[in-house]
Order: sequence, then structure tokens, then C-alpha cells
Amino acid sequence: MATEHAVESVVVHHEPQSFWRRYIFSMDHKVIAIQYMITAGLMGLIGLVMSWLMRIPLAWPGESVPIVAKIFPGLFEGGVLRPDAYLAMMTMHGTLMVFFFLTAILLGGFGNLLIPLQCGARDMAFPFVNMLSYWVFLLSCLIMLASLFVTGGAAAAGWTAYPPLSALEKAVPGSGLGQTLWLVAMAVFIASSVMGGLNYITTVLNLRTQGMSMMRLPLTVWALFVAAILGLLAFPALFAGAVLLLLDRHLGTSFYLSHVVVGGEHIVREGGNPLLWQHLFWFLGHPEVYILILPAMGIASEIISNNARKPIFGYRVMVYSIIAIGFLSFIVWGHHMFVSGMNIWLSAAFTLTTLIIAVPSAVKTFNWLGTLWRGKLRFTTAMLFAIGFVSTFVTGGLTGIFLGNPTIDIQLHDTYFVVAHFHIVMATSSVFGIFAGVYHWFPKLFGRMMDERLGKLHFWLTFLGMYAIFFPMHYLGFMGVPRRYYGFGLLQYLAPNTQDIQLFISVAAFITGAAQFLFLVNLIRSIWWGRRAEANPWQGNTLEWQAPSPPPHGNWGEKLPVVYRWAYDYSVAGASQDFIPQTVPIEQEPTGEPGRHVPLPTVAATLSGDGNGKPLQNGG
Amino acid sequence: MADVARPQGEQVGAVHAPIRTYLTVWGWLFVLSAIAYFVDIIHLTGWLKVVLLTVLALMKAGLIMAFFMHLRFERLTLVYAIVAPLILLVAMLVGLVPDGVAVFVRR
Amino acid sequence: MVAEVTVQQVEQKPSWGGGISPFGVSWQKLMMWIFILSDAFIFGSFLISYATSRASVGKWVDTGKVFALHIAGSEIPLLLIAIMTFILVSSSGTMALAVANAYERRKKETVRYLFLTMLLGLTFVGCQAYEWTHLIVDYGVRPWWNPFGPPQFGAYFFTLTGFHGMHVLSGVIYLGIIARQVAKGVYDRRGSYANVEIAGLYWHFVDLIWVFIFTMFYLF
Amino acid sequence: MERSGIHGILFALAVVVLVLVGVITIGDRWWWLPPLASVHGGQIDNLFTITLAITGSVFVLVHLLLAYFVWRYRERSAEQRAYFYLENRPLEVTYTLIPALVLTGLITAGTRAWFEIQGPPPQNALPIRVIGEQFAWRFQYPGADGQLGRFHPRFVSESNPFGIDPDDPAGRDDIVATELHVPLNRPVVAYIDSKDVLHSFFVPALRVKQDAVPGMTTRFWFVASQVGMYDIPCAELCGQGHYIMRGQMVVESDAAFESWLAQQPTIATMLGLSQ
Ligand code: HEA
Ligand code: HEA
Ligand code: CUA
Ligand SMILES: [Cu+2]
Repeated sequence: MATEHAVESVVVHHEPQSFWRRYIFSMDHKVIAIQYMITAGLMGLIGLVMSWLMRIPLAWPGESVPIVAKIFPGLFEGGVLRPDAYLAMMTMHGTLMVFFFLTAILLGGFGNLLIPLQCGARDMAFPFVNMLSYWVFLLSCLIMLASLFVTGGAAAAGWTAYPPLSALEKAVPGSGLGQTLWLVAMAVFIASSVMGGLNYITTVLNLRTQGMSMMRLPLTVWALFVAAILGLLAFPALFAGAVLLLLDRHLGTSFYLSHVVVGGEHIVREGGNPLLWQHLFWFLGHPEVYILILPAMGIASEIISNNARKPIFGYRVMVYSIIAIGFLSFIVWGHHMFVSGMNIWLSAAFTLTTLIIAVPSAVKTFNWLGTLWRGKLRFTTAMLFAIGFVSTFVTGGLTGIFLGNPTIDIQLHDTYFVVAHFHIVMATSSVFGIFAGVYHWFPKLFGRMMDERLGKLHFWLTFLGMYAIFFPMHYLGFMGVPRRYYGFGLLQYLAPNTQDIQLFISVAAFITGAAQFLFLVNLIRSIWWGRRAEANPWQGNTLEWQAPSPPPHGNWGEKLPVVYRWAYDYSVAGASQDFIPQTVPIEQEPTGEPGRHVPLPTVAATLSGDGNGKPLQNGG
Repeated sequence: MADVARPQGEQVGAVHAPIRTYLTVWGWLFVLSAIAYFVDIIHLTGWLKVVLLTVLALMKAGLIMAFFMHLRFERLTLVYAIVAPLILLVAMLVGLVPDGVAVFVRR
Repeated sequence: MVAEVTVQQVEQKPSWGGGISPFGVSWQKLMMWIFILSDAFIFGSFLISYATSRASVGKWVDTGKVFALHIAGSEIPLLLIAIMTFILVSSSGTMALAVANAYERRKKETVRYLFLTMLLGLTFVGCQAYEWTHLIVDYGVRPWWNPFGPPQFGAYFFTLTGFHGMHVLSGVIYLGIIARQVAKGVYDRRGSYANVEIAGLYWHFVDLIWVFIFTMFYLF
Repeated sequence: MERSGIHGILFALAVVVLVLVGVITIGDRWWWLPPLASVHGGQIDNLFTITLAITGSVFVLVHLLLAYFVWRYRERSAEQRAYFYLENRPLEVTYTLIPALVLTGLITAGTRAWFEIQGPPPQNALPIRVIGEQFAWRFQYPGADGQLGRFHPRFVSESNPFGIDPDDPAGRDDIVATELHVPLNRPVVAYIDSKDVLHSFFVPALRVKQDAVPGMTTRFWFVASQVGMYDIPCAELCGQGHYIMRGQMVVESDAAFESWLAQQPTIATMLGLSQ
């Protein structure tokens, strides 16, 4: 055993010294996390600007905006955004936001930051592959951005890239080099996320510190773990699909194409099946959206428990729900294809699985409420975003129930109702998870605190703003406004006041988007001039708070921490404080860990207010 | 003491089969491949062929995974963790192929 | 200090002191397994796409005829593919022997079997090259067209076998690196031949995939 | 952090306002589905309303609980202590089972309606072919033989923009149009094809939506129940002109329909063939 300790110290003091090895080509998971976050954040900002561009013609159809046109001369004609530029912006907005912003920041950013810290590991299992994963991700970002500047413009077939539109050069501007680069960038992105995923999964499984059993992992780690598994098993389908599509585009195969006439020209292909792409895409696409929500759920759970000063309600059930949601998310993909011409029996099967997924979601929702109940709620900015997450997840999840029903989906498919649904769960809930996480773990990232007052202002503008943008989109959906439309002038069934709603949405979008610059200012200011953070500013239990802020290379100094209890010993009766870090031995403080304390409170006891279990004397 | 309590290091290959077992498995793979080949060239058709070939392929896969890839000597949890996700491929198959048939019908 | 670098240390250094629970395997091996799972999903997606396309095309090609070899005037269906299958299965066998020898830390035998495996792998790729040439030159099969039937036949033929062949080739390179390490005694010094076993996992996986390509593409 | 309680109160308020706005605007139908003009659409609207009632209640319930908890349990003093509470099996089982039951109901109702709507059309249904192209809809009606002639993109040419097989005898007497007319109260089955990329045949007022997929024919049948003119927007991204791809549908009495049909050209005249 003596040798082991010697090795430990060798590792610990082996911090790279040069600037390049330390901050650029670093293999330290925390540095990689920051790199991911900054890159992904930039991609998010680009996506945000694109959504602004899209909102202009939607609110003011045909009106000229010379000032904006000057900034983006390539996209405007006569001061008006061109229809093909609209589609390109829409496609890139969706792609950047889903993959390059959310996936990257949640798995690459928070995964890298939290998994080793909360498992009590010194780093990822294979730091070199971890570093490679980031650089490959950056490469994919560059390829995707490059596609904006090629002749013909960026890909314009939607983020779903349905062929034949995406397979034929003539079908739509941007389906030349732009679409090819889109596919290549996605393939590279997938390679990067596989490299990341391998590390996250192995690290969670094998690199937990002593005492950190799976059922003691914080929910953040559970959620990231399951999300990583989803990525690893789902992305291959898109990879295969993208390879086939590239071959269709450049080798003249006909996986997805059959004989078509585009622009008067006959394109002779035989026997392809466009639905095949849709299946492959959504076999990824649906798990993908859960890759985006699960980590946000984990972050919200952690932050809610911490700021309610209460254990998370029903920890085990929360874990099982995460697993259940993860599994179910693989077998619901067909709900995006109810009216695509898919076999109607399949639709029925997918209805079943789709609606069942609401059950574990319900459990999670009520467990969050249960955690708030009789807590001592402290409203940090992170907490506000976390409860904002609960609100928006429920609102957005419930609209999924309409869509999951194929009969109703006949009417609602590809209308703004869908746009409303996914922006509320994804653009709002998941983004709230990210904001909550950044405010909460900022001390671990940079060793300083973010400004709470600015943060709260940011929260309020964003919370109200997001609802203002996306709630009215449901109304558009009711009225049957189709999505991916550049303008609605021809549609006579729309009441004239739909245009008022569009205007309202756009104004809200500009204000909300602008509010994000508060966040940016706060971020930059705090990185350099924020108040110095102590190790455990939020009185948290999980391991990362036992390390200094920011944790040094190797995280834990000489010795790995040892874990004696679960992560949610908040307000345990008889304890000296209202939190007990996981590293505190049972002999020193009691525990409330499930299974270790007796007995479970009954309903009657709960109502009479005496549900508090007595901790076992010696849990060992 | 505290840092590393669980078993460490050279666990790999602690249990494994004698070389004879590998040779036997090798032999069986030849035999099964040969059977599959004959199933094809004697022009069996229809479901019988599909079922036979599928079973043979699964048997071969099973042998490779169990012996060559050592799953037989690993913990059962690992076996489950590796085999269970394959259900999703079955789900994919069940979702896609009938739809392929449906497309054919509606050409 | 340096002189004392022992088994434990090297094994442990990259893992920062983690354990092997819950699966009882090192993180390196686990990582390979997980990678294999992910890769299996790529192949799975290709094969299932192929099955779907074939279902939606309806008629298909008599692969027995296309891949027949003419020997002494008589046509033996699928002979080349049968030979290739036997080669790849054999390479799996030699790989297993390499791993078995690695357990016993028999350096020389391990290297020998690794080389044999690489040789068989290269032979397999050679056969594949021959088959491609044959189909392209003699029959005029193209990814977008072929004389036998639906164009998807050629398309999937090149995609599936090409992707698989690339895996075999990368495997040969991978084994080459491992063999070099073995020969240089790196694993003796480390006291662990685990990397040979991990490379073996990959190689057997490539063979495993071939079982399904053989069955689904050639035999069905 | 001292005075953070105020944000709890604000949050509770915001959530209540949200609930009010939602309930009023949706409950009062400020914006609503287009007026219904088909028979099967009734089923869709019913399910929509039922789902709205259920999800609406959940929305209100969850948000009110959230507002109440956030307001009631906000931190007020340093001595206050949260109530250590782990879990409550009966409660958790309850809120697993109730949604499960409700959803089972929705699944049953939804799939039943789905099979009725997607099921085989009645024997006497009038077949119509709907052809999507960048960026217009075209329609083909059977002639006296009641049969639609074959369609394939390879027949498309300047003179034959509809892509109908000139050699198919069933097609000679077929009638072609660029506006869709359908008779009132008679089942119509639309066979939907595409010349180029994906489109989607969407008639909001009739609650009809079905993608047009190149390489295969999809189908949707319906009975129009209201006379009128309806838009047919395209609901699947199909290129630059997606937003201007709009057709017109006219639902009219049988007599008006027949006389309209009689005025449209046939394939034979269009292609200069004999009947
Ligand atoms: C983070 C992302 C995310 C999440 C979490 C979800 C969650 C869900 N989604 Fe969503 N979805 C998207 C992202 C997401 N979705 C995207 C991006 C698209 C569009 C892609 C595109 O076309 O471009 C989409 C599209 C989409 C469609 C296709 C619509 C169409 O194109 O026609 C459908 C259809 O079934 C659907 C369903 C659901 C369901 C049932 C859930 C469920 O998981 C929701 C479960 C949650 C709840 C139900 C709330 C909490 C529950 C309770 C409080 C309990 C009580 C409830 C009841 C009793 C009803 N989604
Ligand atoms: C996570 C995903 C995400 C996000 C955040 C957004 C954000 C927004 N989206 Fe997006 N949108 C999509 C995903 C997303 N969208 C997808 C997938 C599509 C479908 C594309 C397709 O059809 O192909 C779509 C389509 C889409 C449409 C429909 C286009 C059409 O069908 O014609 C519209 C229309 O208004 C729209 C508007 C907006 C607006 C106004 C915002 C925002 O302005 C709202 C404000 C945003 C924020 C407040 C958060 C941004 C935060 C940051 C950038 C912070 C940076 C962070 C760090 C530095 C850590 N979007
Ligand atoms: Cu046609 Cu959109
Ligand atoms: Cu989905």
C-alpha cells in the first residue's frame, strides 16, 4: 500500500507548467469543461443572433431593415431577409442550438466538470481522449460555421435534413457544399461525442472513490451518466444515416431517393426510401432531446435540494425515473413521423411508448415539489432558474401529450404548436438548467462568485421573456400556422391578428435575447473581478464542495476523499449543522440515508408532522 | 490505506479457459459457418431459411462473445450491461423493417 | 522511486486510484467494451437500413450467383465469400491463441500469433479487394448501378463491406502496434499483458460483425 | 442572500399570473382551431379538448402547488429549519398510478380514433390523386371508369405536367385540375404523391394532414361537412418556396361539383390523345 501513496503524490504534483499545456492543450477535466462551455456558449450566441434574424421577417413581413442588412449583407436583399437565407438561418439555428450549444455544454461542459469532481476522481479515465474530444468538437464547430460562407449558402433543409431536399443540389439553395459540410460536421461532432461519452461512462463506473456506491451518486452524475449512454447508443444511427446521405449526394446511390423531377430535370434514381432517413434521424433525434433534458433535470434536482436545505424527495425513485426515461426515449422515435406515411400500426405502438414516458416525468415533477415542501427555501439565482426549470418543464412536457397522440398530431404536426412545445422544454427548460448550473458551480470553475443581483435581474427578464416568446406560439399552433414558413401572407384562414402575435413574439425575443448580455457581462466581470469564493459557499454536501475553489490539478491534494454517506443529508435531526458533507464519518454526524435509517414515515405521521426518522447509531 | 480499498490492477485474465477450449470453439465456428453455407446453396427458401440462418448466426455470435471475447469468464453484470442494450437494435429492426415492407406495398 | 515502479503503479497511474467495480474489469477494458457497443450500433444501423431498403425494394439479387467462383468449368456459388469467412474465423482463432499466450506472458508466442492474425486479416482484405475488382471490372457493378437488379444492391455492397474492411484494416494496424509493444517488452516491464486482450476484443468484434454481414448480405 | 425571500413571493406571483393568462386566453378561446369542416375532424377536436382539459388541470395544479410552496416555505429566519423528509411510498405510488391511468385512457382513445381515421376508406369513396411539386399542388380525378391512371415522375414533361402515364388506358379519361374541388358529405380518398421532394397535404379546416413522399403513395380519406373555400398550405419543408406553396380547396354540393368537373380538361385532351 505504501507504493500506492507514493504514486498518488507523484501524480498530484505533476501539474503541467507551461501556459499552453495548462490552459490550451490541457488534459485537466476542469480546463476542458471551461473550454467546452466557452465554445458552446459562443455557438449559442450565434444561434441566438440567428433567431433574431428569423424573427425580423416574421414580425415585419417585407419591411426593409437597412441597418441590420448592412451587418449581414449576404443574407439580405433590398434590406429584406431573403427566403432562402431565412431557411438557412432556421436550419443553422436549430442545429447549432441543439448539438453545438446544448449537447456540448451539458455533456462536454457539465459532464467534464461534475463527473470527476462529484465521483471523487482525480480526472477522467482517459484524459488524453478527453482532450481529443474537445479538439474534435472544435473542429466540427469550425466546419459547421464554415458552411455559412460557402457559395450557395449554408444548409437549408431544416435541422432534420430530410431527403430528398437535403440530397439534391437543385432542390434548395444551400444543398450544395453547405449541406455536405453540414453532414461532415455532424459526423465529426459524433466522433467527438463518442470520445467524450466513453470517458464519462467509464469514469462513473470505475473511478468512483471509496464509499461512493452507485446509489450514493448525486443525481447530477446519474443524469449525466444516463445521458452519456443515450449519446453513445443513439448517435451511431445518425452517423450511419449521414454516411448514406453523403453517398446519395456524391456517389449517386439511391438509399433515400427515387425517381424525381426537380426544376424540370429528371433525376433518375430507383427505389430509394425517404422514410429510412427519418427513422435513422429520429432514432438519434429523440434520445438526443432527452440528452438535453436529463442533465438539466439532474442539475435542477441538485440545486433544489441544496437550496431547500432538504434531501431530494424520493432519491431512489428519481434514479429509477432517470433510467426509465432514458430507456423509453429509445423506443418513441416514431412519434415524429405520425403523418409521414409510416405504417399506421407503428404509429399506434409509438403512441403507447410516447405517452408512457410521461409517467416517470410525472414522478420527477412531483418529487421536486415534494422537495420544496416544508423546506427552507433560499432563492439564489441558481435556485430561481431551477424552479423556473420545473415550471417550464411541466408546461412544455404537457404539450408533448397532445403531440404524442397521433390523432391530435394530424392537426398539430409541423405547426407552431410543435415549435412552442420544443422551445419550452428545450430552449427554456434545458437552458434554465444550464444557467442554474453556471451560477451554482461558477465558484468551482473560476474560484469566484457571480454577481447575484445582476443574476436575479437576468433571471427575471429571461423567465418572463421566455414565456412571453414561446407561450403565444401555442396559439399560433391552434390556428394551424405551419412552421418553417418565411411569411404567412397567402394564408387566408389565419385571422389578421396572428400578425399581432408574431409581432409580440418578436419583440419579446429581442428583449429576452438582449437580456442574455447581462449574463455575459456578469460572467466576464465575475471571472476577473468577482468576489473570491470559499470552498463551500452554498453549504453543499457533494464532494466538489470539499475541494478548494477552484480545485487544483488532481482535485484532491494528497488523498482521495472517502465517502461515508449519500449526498442529501440536509437538515438531519440531531446534526450540528443543516448540512453534512459526504466525507463526514457516520460516527461524527447522524445520517438520513435511505435504508440506513428507520423507519419510513407513514402518511399519518407525515401529516401530524412527526415523520422524522431516527438515524441508526452506527451505519459503518 | 483508505484511498484504494477495492481490488486493483492485474485482475485481467485471472480466470480463463485452457487453449484447448479455444481450439474447440474455433472448430465449432467452422462447422456452423459450413452449415450456414450449405443452408444457402441447397436453395432452401422462405422462412425456414431465414430462421435457420438467424439461429446459426446468433450461435456463432454467442460463441465468439462467450469464449473469444471472454464474456463467459466475466461477471454477469458486465454480460447484462453489454447484452441488454442490444435490445434497442432489435427495437430498431422491429421499427424499420415493417415500415420498409409498408413502403414497398405503397409504391 | 523510479526504480520501484511496479505493476500496481503503472496500472494505477492513469486511473487516479479508481477501482474495478461494478463489473470487475479495468477501465481500459470497460472502455473498449463500451466502444464496441457503440460501434455495434453503427453496424446495426447499416444492416437494419439494408434490411429496410431490401424490404422496400421488393426483388433482390441472387448473391449466390454474383459471388460464385468458376473452378474447373463448374460454378461454385459464394465460394470466395466462404473462403473469406473461413479466413476471418481463423484469424479470430489465432487471436484467441495470442491472448491465451499473453495470459501466460509468453512473449514470443504472443507475438507470433499476433503476426499470424495480422496476416490473415490482410489476406481477408486482399480477398475483398479481389472481390471488389471483380465486381467493378468484370460485372460493372457501381454504387449507383448494377446489372443484376436494384441499385441498392451495389450501394449496400460497397457500404457494408467497405466499412467492415476499414475496420479490419484498422485492426491490423492496431494489432501491429500492440505486437510491437509486446516485442519490445513493454508489457513485461509493466507486468500486464492486458492490452493484448483488449485488442483481442476489438478483433473478435470485427469477426462478429462479419458473421452478420455474411448471413444478412450474402446468404439471405 | 439575506433578503432572497422576496424572490419567492415574486416567483409565486409570476406563476399565478402565468396560470391566469393561460386559463383565460385558452379557456376563453381567444385563439382557436379553424372552424371545423370535416366529419373525422370532430374526433380530433374532441380528443384535443379532452387532452386540453386534462393537461390544463395538471398545468394549473402543478403551478399552484409550486407557487404555494415557493411562497410559503421561503426562508424567513436563520433559526428556521427545513423538515427532514425522505420519501413517502404511498404518495409516490399514487402519483405514479394516477397519471398512468389517465394516460392509458388517452392512449386507448387516441389509437382507437387513429385507426378509424386511418382505416380503409368506404367503398364508395371518390378517389382523387394529389400531386405535390415545388411549389404547387395538382389534382387528378377519375373519369367515367372511376379509376385513376398511373402516375410516375418519369412521365413528367412540359406537355404532361401531371406525370400521368399516357399509355395507361385508365388514365385517358382522367380529369386534371390545379384547384381541389370536393363534393359535400361524400367520402373522398386522397392518394398523395410527390414529383420531387417531401410535401405535406394540409387542410387545416378539415383536420387533414398527410405527407407526400416521392417513391410511394400515401393516403388520407375524409368527408367534408361544410361548404366553403379552404387553404391547402404545404406543411413539410420543401425548399425556398415552401411558404408560398398553397392550394385551394372548394367544398360544394354534388351538383356544383359535377358541373365543375365537367369543365376541366381530361388527360387525353391535355396530351392530345384520343379518348
Ligand atoms: C428537451 C427536449 C424535449 C423533451 C423533454 C420533450 C418531451 C416530450 N416530447 Fe417533444 N420534442 C422536442 C423536444 C423535447 N420533447 C423537439 C426538439 C421536437 C421537435 C423536433 C422537430 O420536429 O424539429 C419535439 C417534438 C415532439 C413530437 C413530434 C411533434 C410533431 O412533429 O408532430 C412529439 C409527439 O409525440 C413530442 C412528444 C413529447 C412528449 C410526450 C414528451 C414527454 O417526455 C413530456 C413528459 C412530461 C410531462 C407530461 C410533464 C410532467 C408530467 C406531469 C406533471 C404529470 C401529469 C401528466 C399527465 C397525467 C398528462 N415531442
Ligand atoms: C436549444 C435549442 C434552441 C434555443 C435555445 C432556441 C432559441 C430561440 N428560438 Fe429556436 N429553434 C430550435 C431550437 C432552439 N431555439 C430548433 C431545433 C428549431 C427548429 C429548426 C428547424 O425547423 O429546422 C428552432 C426554430 C425556431 C423557430 C421556428 C422557425 C420556423 O419554423 O420557421 C423560431 C421562430 O421564432 C425560433 C425562435 C427562437 C428564439 C426567438 C429563440 C431565443 O432567442 C430565445 C432566447 C434564447 C435564450 C435566452 C438562450 C440563449 C442563451 C445563450 C446564448 C447563453 C449563452 C450561454 C453561455 C455563455 C454559457 N426558433
Ligand atoms: Cu411543399 Cu412545403
Ligand atoms: Cu421526440
